[in-house]
Amino acid sequence: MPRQSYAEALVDALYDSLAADPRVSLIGSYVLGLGPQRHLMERVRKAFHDRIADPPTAEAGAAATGIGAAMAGVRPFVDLGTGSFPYLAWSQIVNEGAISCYMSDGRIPVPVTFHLLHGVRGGGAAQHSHSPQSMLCNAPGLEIVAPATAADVYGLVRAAFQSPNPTVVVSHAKLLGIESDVPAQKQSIPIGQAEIKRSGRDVTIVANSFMTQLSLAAAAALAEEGIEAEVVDLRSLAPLDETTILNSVARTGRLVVVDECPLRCGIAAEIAAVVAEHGFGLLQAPVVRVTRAQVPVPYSPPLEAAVTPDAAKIAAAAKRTLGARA
Amino acid sequence: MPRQSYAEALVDALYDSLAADPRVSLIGSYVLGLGPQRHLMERVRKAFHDRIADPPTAEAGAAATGIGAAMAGVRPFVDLGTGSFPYLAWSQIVNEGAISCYMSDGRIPVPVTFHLLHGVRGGGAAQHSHSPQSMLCNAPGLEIVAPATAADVYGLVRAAFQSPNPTVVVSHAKLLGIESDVPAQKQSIPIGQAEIKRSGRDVTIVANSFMTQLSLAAAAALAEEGIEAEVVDLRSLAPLDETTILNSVARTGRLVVVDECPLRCGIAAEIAAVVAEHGFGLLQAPVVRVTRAQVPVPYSPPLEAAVTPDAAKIAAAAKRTLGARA
Amino acid sequence: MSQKLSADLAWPMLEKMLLIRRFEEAVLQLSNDKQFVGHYHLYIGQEATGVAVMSLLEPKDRIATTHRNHGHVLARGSDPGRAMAEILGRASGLYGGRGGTLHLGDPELGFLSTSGIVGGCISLGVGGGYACRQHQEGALSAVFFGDGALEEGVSFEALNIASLWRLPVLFICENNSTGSWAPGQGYPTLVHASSDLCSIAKSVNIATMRVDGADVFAVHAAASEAIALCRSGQGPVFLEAVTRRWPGNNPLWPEPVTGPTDMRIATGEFAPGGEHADWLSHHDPVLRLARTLASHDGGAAARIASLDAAARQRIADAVKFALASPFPAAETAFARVFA
Amino acid sequence: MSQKLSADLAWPMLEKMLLIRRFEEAVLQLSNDKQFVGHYHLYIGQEATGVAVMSLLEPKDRIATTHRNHGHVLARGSDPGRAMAEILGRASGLYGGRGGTLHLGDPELGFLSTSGIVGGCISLGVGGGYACRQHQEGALSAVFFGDGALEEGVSFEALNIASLWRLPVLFICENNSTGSWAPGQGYPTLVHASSDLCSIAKSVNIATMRVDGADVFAVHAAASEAIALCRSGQGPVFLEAVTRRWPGNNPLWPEPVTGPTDMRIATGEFAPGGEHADWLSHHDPVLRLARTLASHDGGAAARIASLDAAARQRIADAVKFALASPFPAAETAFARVFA
Ligand SMILES: Cc1ncc(C[n+]2csc(CCOP(=O)(O)OP(=O)(O)O)c2C)c(N)n1
Ligand SMILES: Cc1ncc(C[n+]2csc(CCOP(=O)(O)OP(=O)(O)O)c2C)c(N)n1
Ligand SMILES: [Mg+2]
Ligand SMILES: [Mg+2]
Repeated sequence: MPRQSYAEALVDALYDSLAADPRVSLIGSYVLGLGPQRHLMERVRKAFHDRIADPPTAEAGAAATGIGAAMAGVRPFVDLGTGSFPYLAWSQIVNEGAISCYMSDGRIPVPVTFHLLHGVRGGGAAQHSHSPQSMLCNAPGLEIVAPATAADVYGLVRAAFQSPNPTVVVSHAKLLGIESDVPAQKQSIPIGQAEIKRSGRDVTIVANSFMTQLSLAAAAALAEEGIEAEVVDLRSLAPLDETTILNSVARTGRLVVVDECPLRCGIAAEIAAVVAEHGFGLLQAPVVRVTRAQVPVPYSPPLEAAVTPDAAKIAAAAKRTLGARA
Repeated sequence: MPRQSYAEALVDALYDSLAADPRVSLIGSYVLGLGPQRHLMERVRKAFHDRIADPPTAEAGAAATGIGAAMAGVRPFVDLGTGSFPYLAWSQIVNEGAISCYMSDGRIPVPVTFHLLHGVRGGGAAQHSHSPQSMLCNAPGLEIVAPATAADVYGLVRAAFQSPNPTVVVSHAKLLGIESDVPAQKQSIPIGQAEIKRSGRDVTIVANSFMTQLSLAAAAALAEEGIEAEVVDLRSLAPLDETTILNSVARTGRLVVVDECPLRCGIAAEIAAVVAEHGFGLLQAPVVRVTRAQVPVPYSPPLEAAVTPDAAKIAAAAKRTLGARA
Repeated sequence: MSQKLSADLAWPMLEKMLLIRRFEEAVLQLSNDKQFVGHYHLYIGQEATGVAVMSLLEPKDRIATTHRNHGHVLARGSDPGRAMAEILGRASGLYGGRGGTLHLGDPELGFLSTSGIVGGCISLGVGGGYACRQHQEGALSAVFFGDGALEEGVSFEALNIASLWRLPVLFICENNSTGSWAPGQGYPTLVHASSDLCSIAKSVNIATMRVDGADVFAVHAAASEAIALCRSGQGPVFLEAVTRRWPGNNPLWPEPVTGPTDMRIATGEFAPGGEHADWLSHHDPVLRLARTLASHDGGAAARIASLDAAARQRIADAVKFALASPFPAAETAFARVFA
Repeated sequence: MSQKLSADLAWPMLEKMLLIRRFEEAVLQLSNDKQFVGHYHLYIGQEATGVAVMSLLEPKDRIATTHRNHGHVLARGSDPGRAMAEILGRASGLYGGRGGTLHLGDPELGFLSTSGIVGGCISLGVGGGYACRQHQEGALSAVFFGDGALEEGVSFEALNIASLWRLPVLFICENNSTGSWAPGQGYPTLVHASSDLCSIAKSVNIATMRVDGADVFAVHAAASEAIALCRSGQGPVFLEAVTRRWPGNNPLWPEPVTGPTDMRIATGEFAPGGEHADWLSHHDPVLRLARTLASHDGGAAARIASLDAAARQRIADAVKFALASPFPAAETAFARVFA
């Protein structure tokens, strides 16, 4: 099977989306940030320069331009940059774009796609290491996807452009260079479907974005010790695929939820709550959350590592759920 | 015991805080919004006109002015207005004010107090009915209080002004006119302590803000049917008083969480997750969440009622947890 | 008048302005009758701006407006009955009662989603201009907003983007804050250090014009010039229409301080008295247009009276229709979060 | 020069400017040596602005700065060793290694928390002015920011608030975007429809000045005038210091394109060649000041050389100190979220 980096697949998705639909345009093209892969975008810039414009450093204005344009029937993509920059466009995203379809009784859908680079990336410090997706999940009306592989980012970005709804694509800065298998013919992937990235009978690990990669590493390590972890990759955070989660917990009876957002009111809390509400009888042990600590992200490498999930912390959490076997 | 409306106690707290500390000032004085109680603020405006200024309609600028001033050692209060207006100051609140103390290794604390009127208030529609506190709980570095009574809003607002940290006070628009008992000498109340507003052995109802009032009404109705519900009023959303919640669930074995934020990644999810993690053995039935539906708030009264928690929905949820007795 | 605007154009504009005036008077009554809850905003005193600008727009053009949108929707041609039903939260409303007074709009007539967030509509309207340039040859986006919107930073960002990208956007700043305003009475609607709102647009190299918003002829003349410029691809134009705030809008909640508009004031058959005589005599755009028409045409008085009677009747029917409409069914509240 | 600025003031400023220049050259080296990760921004080419303005501030004044803060912190007098240790994420850094290069600051010297969010520092700095007016007789808040910050709406809001409330704020816009910039190479730092950044401040009635940011005498003269105005209670002043972007800042990641600065260029002992000769000959503020001093004083060459040697030594010691400092202990990562 051919392999691609996450960045290559993301760029392919942008290229193919621009090629497929003349209504598509890009507001902001520094989609790959400051990393070594950033030059991959040149190909897209050259081919579609007439449909690509880099806005001023004005996130609210840029987001609203995309939202308003989408209300008027075109399909803009707005790159918001680093995961904390959407905070400058928060009102536009959660209180303009997200509500229009509902408030207009379905008469004004908003087919805009947002993209941002989230996560602890090494030296980003408190202001440039954010994962805003948990907050966004609390805003009704947004579709939110957090792919972990090349095939998924391609498929979900294509789906985001095809969707009539505002869709936020979050890419973890550490995923860009990671290679994974892709089908010869990359396909659009329906928004709202989780995928079991590894099967196992002992414990369910629910993750998303870069945390899925860490969870797969943890699962491999656990396997060495004879523990078979099942890794459920959410892929979409909104709508949430409760069925796949509950079915997995039904098989394993144990749940570890991994997410890089801060602990309180994060995605990990939502998954735990869904299972406590609808899968209570399935659980044989307490749920364990592995998330970013409830602190801002420090700059210094050892401090940064201390507050961020890693494979070892995930594996330890999985063992805790097994140790707690009733 | 004397009684006061929530609005009267809030105004008293502002008055007494201004009187107690010359470093205190108000940026924005329309704290009581558009309702009939708004004239109560005249007393404060007259007495402290030299320390009160109404900013332009520029939430980000006003919030940052308060944050920057707090970094420089004064103690501003910034009224953000309706619950959705903080979205325009999101970067300032969650990515400037909240992180400064930590990022400066404790050298630049930010003693600012924010206030907003949250919640479904009747005719606010999709853009003026928000409860942003769940999103704020995902931002490390903020203290967040959501009082439900006159005594609590007085005590927590006084505490917010005394706190060296950025504190967000959320007042539900429907609470302003509600009267409750207050001590002859109103006191400051420590941030981070929940209070059991009604004791009961059958089921724990965890609530905050106006939902506490609805939960007390539900508990009264349940009592008529012989069901004794315990109502835990969080009062503070950050830091969260996990102990009081877990101790109550230890007594009742059943949990209903009530919150007016939308379902996903909301405060109700966090409470459910805390119990699923740390109180798993205590639960005899699935947790039930009663929250705003995961939809924008519609304008039309019957639709608005359909998506919003009320006493009947809370009572029904409590019964469900009992029906599910294993 | 003649050079500026012929009578055949003036009369239809008076008709629209009267329709809006009577609609808003009815809204105020319905609010005081507790037929709907929540805060609302009336277009009284600004009718000339909305009507003159809309009369120059084409069907392909896009429109963005604010919390003070009733006049824009009616001027563009929406059905008063469905607009009123929306304000009353009824199923037959423009948005099935989901939006309400702050969010009236009509996508078939080119409206984007109407934002009640101050500054919201300017940046959304720039998006409308972006779409027009990409897909609608010669179309423009007309953005109506208040002076207060220029206190919000996003509005500055949007002006900059529109100018940078030469988007076909007509910014119509309805500055209604030149009237008396006292603290505590309502929103400070011009808490601005700027003494010249046009200078903000100028600072990002946008062409600007300022006009008396109570003079429908002046607005019409300026707007046609601005629209021609926009359509020519020169980029955005900023038009400030200055009006004297209707006294009924000074309290936090509107009050019928001038009573139902008496059109006989325009024809001299009735002389206004009391503290608001000045506003009625000089700043009311509806009376002002009627007065001008009357001064040029002896038979005007009768024609004005009959136009007014027709407007009252249409609004009475609209109110009847709205009040007779059912509320939406509760179970529909969970649908259409997504398209 | 004499009228503008006496030599006794010029030499200490050269000393500071050299210290900053050698510090930044060392930072670039340490980054290329992988001694720290993450993006960073150098003050090379702007030293005259920070040093001249800081030389006029008083201890009670407040300061706000941005991602490009190294020069401001050193100009204000922070210890280069602790500044470098912060950039390397060490426990002895100004903030214990928690902030890093984007967030250098020094509260004892009046710094507010340094925001790496474009536009962030302007509005925080206005808060500093609010506090000064409330509690610090005659103090002001000096806010350093780039031209790009004026693309953010919150900056406009902050200018408006400072003007409305006549806050003692000195806005120093370091416009370094007049150099060559090509798309894809880095941030578009002047994606602005405005051709006159001062006009933005003027639109909210703020007094403005524009000055050549490479001429330390010019900056000093303008800043002292502006500061006097601020302290007099007239409200904020906006000072635009225009510099030609250092070529090493054009790539997305800084590159040592001009090599370690050779001070002999200033004394004519060495003639710069290559594509950057023009920048070194006309736009480098450090060389320009040294050249002026040399042209007025025969003995200058030796004095410049010894100042430079001292600066290099101080920076060498700072780097040694920083590299020798331990990293903070992992378990401390959870402390001090709250005061
Ligand atoms: C972001 C935001 N802040 C505050 C408000 C409250 N608000 C509603 S109308 C209004 C005044 C707006 O003034 P202007 O834009 O001049 O419009 P006008 O009402 O005068 O027509 C304000 C501040 C709001 N709706 N949105
Ligand atoms: C809100 C926000 N958007 C984007 C960025 C990314 N960014 C970092 S520096 C920079 C350019 C800033 O230009 P300017 O203010 O002129 O400062 P300069 O780097 O030129 O000194 C940008 C866009 C950011 N840090 N914050
Ligand atoms: Mg106004
Ligand atoms: Mg710049």
